[in-house]
Amino acid sequence: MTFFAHLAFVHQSALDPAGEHARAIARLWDVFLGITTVIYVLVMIALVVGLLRKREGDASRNPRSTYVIVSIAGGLTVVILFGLLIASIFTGRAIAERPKNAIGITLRGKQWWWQVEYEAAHPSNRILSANELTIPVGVPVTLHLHSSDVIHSFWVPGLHGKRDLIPGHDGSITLLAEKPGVYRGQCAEFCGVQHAKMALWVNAVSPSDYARWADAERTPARAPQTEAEIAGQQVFLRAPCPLCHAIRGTDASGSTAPDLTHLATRRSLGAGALPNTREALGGWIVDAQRAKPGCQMPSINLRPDELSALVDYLGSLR
Amino acid sequence: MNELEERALLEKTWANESGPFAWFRQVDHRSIGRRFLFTAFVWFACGGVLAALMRIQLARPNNAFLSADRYDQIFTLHGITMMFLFGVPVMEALAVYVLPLMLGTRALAFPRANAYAYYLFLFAGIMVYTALLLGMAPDTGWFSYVPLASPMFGPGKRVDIWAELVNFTEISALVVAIEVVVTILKQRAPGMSIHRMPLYVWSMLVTAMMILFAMPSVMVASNFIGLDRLVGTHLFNPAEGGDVLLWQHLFWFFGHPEVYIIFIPGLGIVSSITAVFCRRPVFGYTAMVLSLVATAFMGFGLWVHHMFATGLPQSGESFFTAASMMIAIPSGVQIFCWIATIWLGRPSYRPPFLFVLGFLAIFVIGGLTGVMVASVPLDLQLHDTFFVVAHFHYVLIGGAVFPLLGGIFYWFPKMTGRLMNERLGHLSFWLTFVGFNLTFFPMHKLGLAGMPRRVYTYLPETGWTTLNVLSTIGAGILSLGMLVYFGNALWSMRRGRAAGSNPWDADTLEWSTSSPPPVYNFQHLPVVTSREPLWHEPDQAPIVTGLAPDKREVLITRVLDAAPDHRYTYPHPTVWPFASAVITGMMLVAGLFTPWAFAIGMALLAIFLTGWFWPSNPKKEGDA
Amino acid sequence: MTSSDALPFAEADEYASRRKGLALKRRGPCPLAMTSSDALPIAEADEYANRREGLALKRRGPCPLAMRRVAVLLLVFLALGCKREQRQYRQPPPPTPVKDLRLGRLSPGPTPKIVGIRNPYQGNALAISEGKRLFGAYNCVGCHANGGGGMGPPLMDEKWIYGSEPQNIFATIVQGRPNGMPAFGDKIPDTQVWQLVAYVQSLSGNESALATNGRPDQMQVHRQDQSLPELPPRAAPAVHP
Amino acid sequence: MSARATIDVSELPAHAFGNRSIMWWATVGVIAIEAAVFAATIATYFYLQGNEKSWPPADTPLPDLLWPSINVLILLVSLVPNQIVKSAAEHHNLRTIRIGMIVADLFAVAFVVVRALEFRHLNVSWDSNAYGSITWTLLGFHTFHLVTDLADSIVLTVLMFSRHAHEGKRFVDVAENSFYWYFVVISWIPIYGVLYWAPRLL
Repeated sequence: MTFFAHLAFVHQSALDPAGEHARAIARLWDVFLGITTVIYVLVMIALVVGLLRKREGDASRNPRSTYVIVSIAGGLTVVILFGLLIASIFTGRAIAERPKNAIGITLRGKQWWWQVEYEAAHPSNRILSANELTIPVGVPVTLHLHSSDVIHSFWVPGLHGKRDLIPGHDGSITLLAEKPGVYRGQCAEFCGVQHAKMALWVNAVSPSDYARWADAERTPARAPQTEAEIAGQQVFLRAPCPLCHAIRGTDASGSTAPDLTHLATRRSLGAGALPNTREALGGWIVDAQRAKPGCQMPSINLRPDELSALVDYLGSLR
Repeated sequence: MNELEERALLEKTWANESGPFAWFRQVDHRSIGRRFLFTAFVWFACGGVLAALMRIQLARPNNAFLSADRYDQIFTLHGITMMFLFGVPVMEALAVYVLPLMLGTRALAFPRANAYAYYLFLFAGIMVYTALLLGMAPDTGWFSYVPLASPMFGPGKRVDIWAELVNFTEISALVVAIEVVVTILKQRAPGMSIHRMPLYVWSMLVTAMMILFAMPSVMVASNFIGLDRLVGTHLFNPAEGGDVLLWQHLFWFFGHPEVYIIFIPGLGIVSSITAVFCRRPVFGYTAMVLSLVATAFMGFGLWVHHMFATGLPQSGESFFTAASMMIAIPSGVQIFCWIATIWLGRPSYRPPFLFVLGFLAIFVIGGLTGVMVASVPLDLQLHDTFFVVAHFHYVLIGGAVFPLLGGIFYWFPKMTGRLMNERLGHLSFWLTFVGFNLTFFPMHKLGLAGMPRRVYTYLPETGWTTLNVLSTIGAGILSLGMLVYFGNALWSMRRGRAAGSNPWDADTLEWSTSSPPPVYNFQHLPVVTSREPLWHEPDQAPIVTGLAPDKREVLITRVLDAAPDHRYTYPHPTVWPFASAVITGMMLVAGLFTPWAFAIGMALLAIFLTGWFWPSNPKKEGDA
Repeated sequence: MTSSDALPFAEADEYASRRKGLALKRRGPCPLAMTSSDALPIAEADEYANRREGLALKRRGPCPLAMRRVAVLLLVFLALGCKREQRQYRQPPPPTPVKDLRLGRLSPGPTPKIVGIRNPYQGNALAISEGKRLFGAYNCVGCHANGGGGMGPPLMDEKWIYGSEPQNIFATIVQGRPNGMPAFGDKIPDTQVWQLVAYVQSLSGNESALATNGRPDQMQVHRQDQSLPELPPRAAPAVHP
Repeated sequence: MSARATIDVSELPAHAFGNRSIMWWATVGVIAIEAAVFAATIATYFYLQGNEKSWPPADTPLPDLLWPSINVLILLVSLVPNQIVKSAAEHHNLRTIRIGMIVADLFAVAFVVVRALEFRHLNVSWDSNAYGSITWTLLGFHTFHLVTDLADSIVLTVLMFSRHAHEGKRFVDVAENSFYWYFVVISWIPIYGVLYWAPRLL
């Protein structure tokens, strides 16, 4: 059984590009790798031959031919490096372009999770989520990157290179997914004790699916149905939860922790610390510090029946 | 006065006096140099153990061997150790021992300052490893980026310890750098004009110069962070006009030259060994020297390539890409020259030369991956991943540690009078070589597969497990190789085969005196008439007479042509350097807690330094 | 695999049994949870027990190791250092005073001192900075400003209506007080309340300045928030080489 | 052995001045380090200035010009006794050295006193904003290197009144000390410009 039952594998490789930018970089990589490999092989051959060749004459002489060869080698180095430089600069230009009609998403790095906010003219159309981005295939998406605590770095290798989220220096990065899929990324700048567990996912879906998803996300939370769920909602509102978490459609409106309105649709808890399963959720609530020591989710004291009701309720938030 | 009387008198003049506290009074470059080397290798071993712990932790996903907090302290301290407590100091330490012998002089310039530098370096390591044992070691990485290191996000004293450690080690490194520069420029044997200096000497000159200009930058940075944390300045507080990227500029303006500071001496060692074991001078002396100097200059022009992911203007990025790639040219030229030397020479496969061959095989890879990370687009993918970890270990272990191991093997007989065991030498070489590549080559792939640096654990689904296991196995082999090497050294110190004054039939002056050298290095300073003095009838070479044997007198020569200029008398052993170092250490440690420590500490230090510089008595006075 | 997969339920399960001895009734028990859980309870239990006795801070971490190694002088650092630098992320809720706590009169004046309970985070740097974060996150700032006071009383001075002892502050936060101080009893977990207590104490200088963090990465706040409250604004900063 | 050619150095002097002496080279090394420190700090100053719309930031008054300007004068004048001491040292003229050094030290003391007033008239605290921080830090660094040199000079002055004063290398020390003072002066001019004129002109 894999960590994410509904995920065949984790796609997090720079060598298997699924986005326009990542593809450009991968192409450049092939060029560099090819050329440098050839150079290395040649140098090593020269070295080995130099070691094994038959000797004749006085060891301390400096024949003209050697000067010529060494100078040629030096010259070639310059030429090759220049070629690589040009290739690099062109690729750099290509991946730096910023399209106008891009979908705008604000991504805030926090210790240690990602706050996602889809920009929209009308506030009610904003979508607030955490640790997961859903984007349409073939449409450029521009992420506006902010950090309010320490430096983080956004990196989804399958789609693009890194971009740091630096307090006081807002940046942005544009993604363009070329094929549908789920692309994992994680924070790439050391940001404290849980730097290792600060993952995020990009779901690239067809534009129609994207529209459907967006509509679903905009709706407030699904009202509790079964009495367990109703009880669970009571627990949620009575327990410490609302102080930090929000569930649209209820009184819970905390803003310092992930918005839980559609919690059940997400892949993971604690930015990749745990799978979003019933068991994990229970454990996460009562002892988050075990799965992610140092994270800002406290351990909540709940009676077992409370816990189970709460888990039922949260599990119903699709 | 005949030869024997003169020797006896010199013996008496330069001898380290005995007695309970004599150890703290010694100032001669051989004993300080040996301690320096030994201490540096002790910290190296500690750093190695930390590395092993990290490899164990990463050997399997979701491993609970180390807690996140502990892992952060360990990877931070591993970096700090290798950069501040081993990389730079060990190269300076070797120079402290070898340079005066290679230059044909009786002492290193400013011997007392040298002792002071050593004790500071010693205290630095003790402080930071004590902190680790107390569970309060720095945990923000050796680069200690703000705001993670700022007072708000770095509670406790951990980052302050980092800042003081930087002060300790950089003061020490700067002092030694000045001694090295002065010794090289003013104390060369008569006739060793600037174009006859051995390449190792050139590399140390270049290194010392780089230290003088690079290290102040990090000291400024560390004191800035100290002020922010201790007295509430806002230099790095974005909300009050401070700037967090400022830190990265200051740090990398030091941090990048630091890499060259660490491996340029290695290049010098490689040149020495290559020449001796290929039985011919290194091909293209002038090209080699110019490459070293060019590397030093370019080294200051590419710090920004550590910051590509922060998003800089296109033009700036292109410039720093170009600069970063161009620095591959001088390195390339040197590689070609060594290969040419091997090609033309008569290689003999003894352990020091094997380590040089290992250096060539590894360092070239490091250089080529360096060209990759110099490219902005590639760097956006590779930056802060295990690919970079692999890259700089290929550069630093390949470029500095392998030559160093070769160099220790090479100069060991000069230091101890005994040769290291060659069979064990071969064994240790193959173990370290195989172990190294098995440890670090997979990391290239790991980085491309998306594994970031500085993570204390990872998920099984990421598919990184196999490569990590390989790497951990490699680390085991590498450690084994190191054990064999240092075991060999310790064993040979007592039981090794006795070495004559010149066991390798080498060309430079240190091999013209006995092994180990007498306390006065040379009874008669040699006079140099060629680049390889010992390869051209050394017995006919003229010698220097007339240095007073009853004073610690050295010959000062002119900068360019090394013509004798005047005589200078160095001071006798004293405890002041040690005492001053203790005061400095107490000041810096107290400075963790209150800024006033520096006011009081400086006052105390002034008193001690006065005691240091005050001439002991008119007959044997002098200061350093 | 995976252990991480299994742990949570086991955790929840055994956590529950800890508190009430009740077992959380498990829907469709996942086998993996079973397998990996059996090892846990024992280890967990005695670790928990140790923590109960408040030994955790001393027992865990490298301190005993250090004791053996470092010289006498360093033992001083050890005492300070370890306490201050402890990063005990999985503190169980320490014994709560509230249950057995009754304040005589909720009016100004001397308050009965609650005995036998100490703040497990006294002098701990991480706890204080966490408390600082929570002070903002839970909007204590709203009424108390940054300790300067507003709607609510200032916290930086020495005047404490309901007692300045850590346990009194704890009680004040948990039970609430007349004229606006809400009861956060079941809103804020005890661990975090203690962290807030540690921070609030640091505001009035009742915490070691060495353990409190310096200026925040925010707009200037009052001086007391800095590590050197007594430093006169015009005195020269000690600058070292 | 006797067959070998020899170079007899017993006739060479036991000390030398200027770039012939190792003390001079060491001093140059120290100067290089401190120059690098000041360069990094000044670069920081302008980097931070680049982040602000106005410099000094809104409602932060400018630093007063009076005292620092006086200090510039003090330093420039102090070059006279300094140069006298230097040449006196090179001519082994002990009497002039002793008088000259006392005068030079007095100048340095005056400078430090005025420096205290300077700090009082920066009109900003180091912890009020980044501008205040970097201003205090830059001035602090310069004060530090000034005070250390002052202490050094005083010790040397006392030494020149002791029985050790007559040894040749003492004169070299004096000469190098004066040489270093030139750097103290030269480094102050740009820092003065940065701290007091950059906020006004730039």
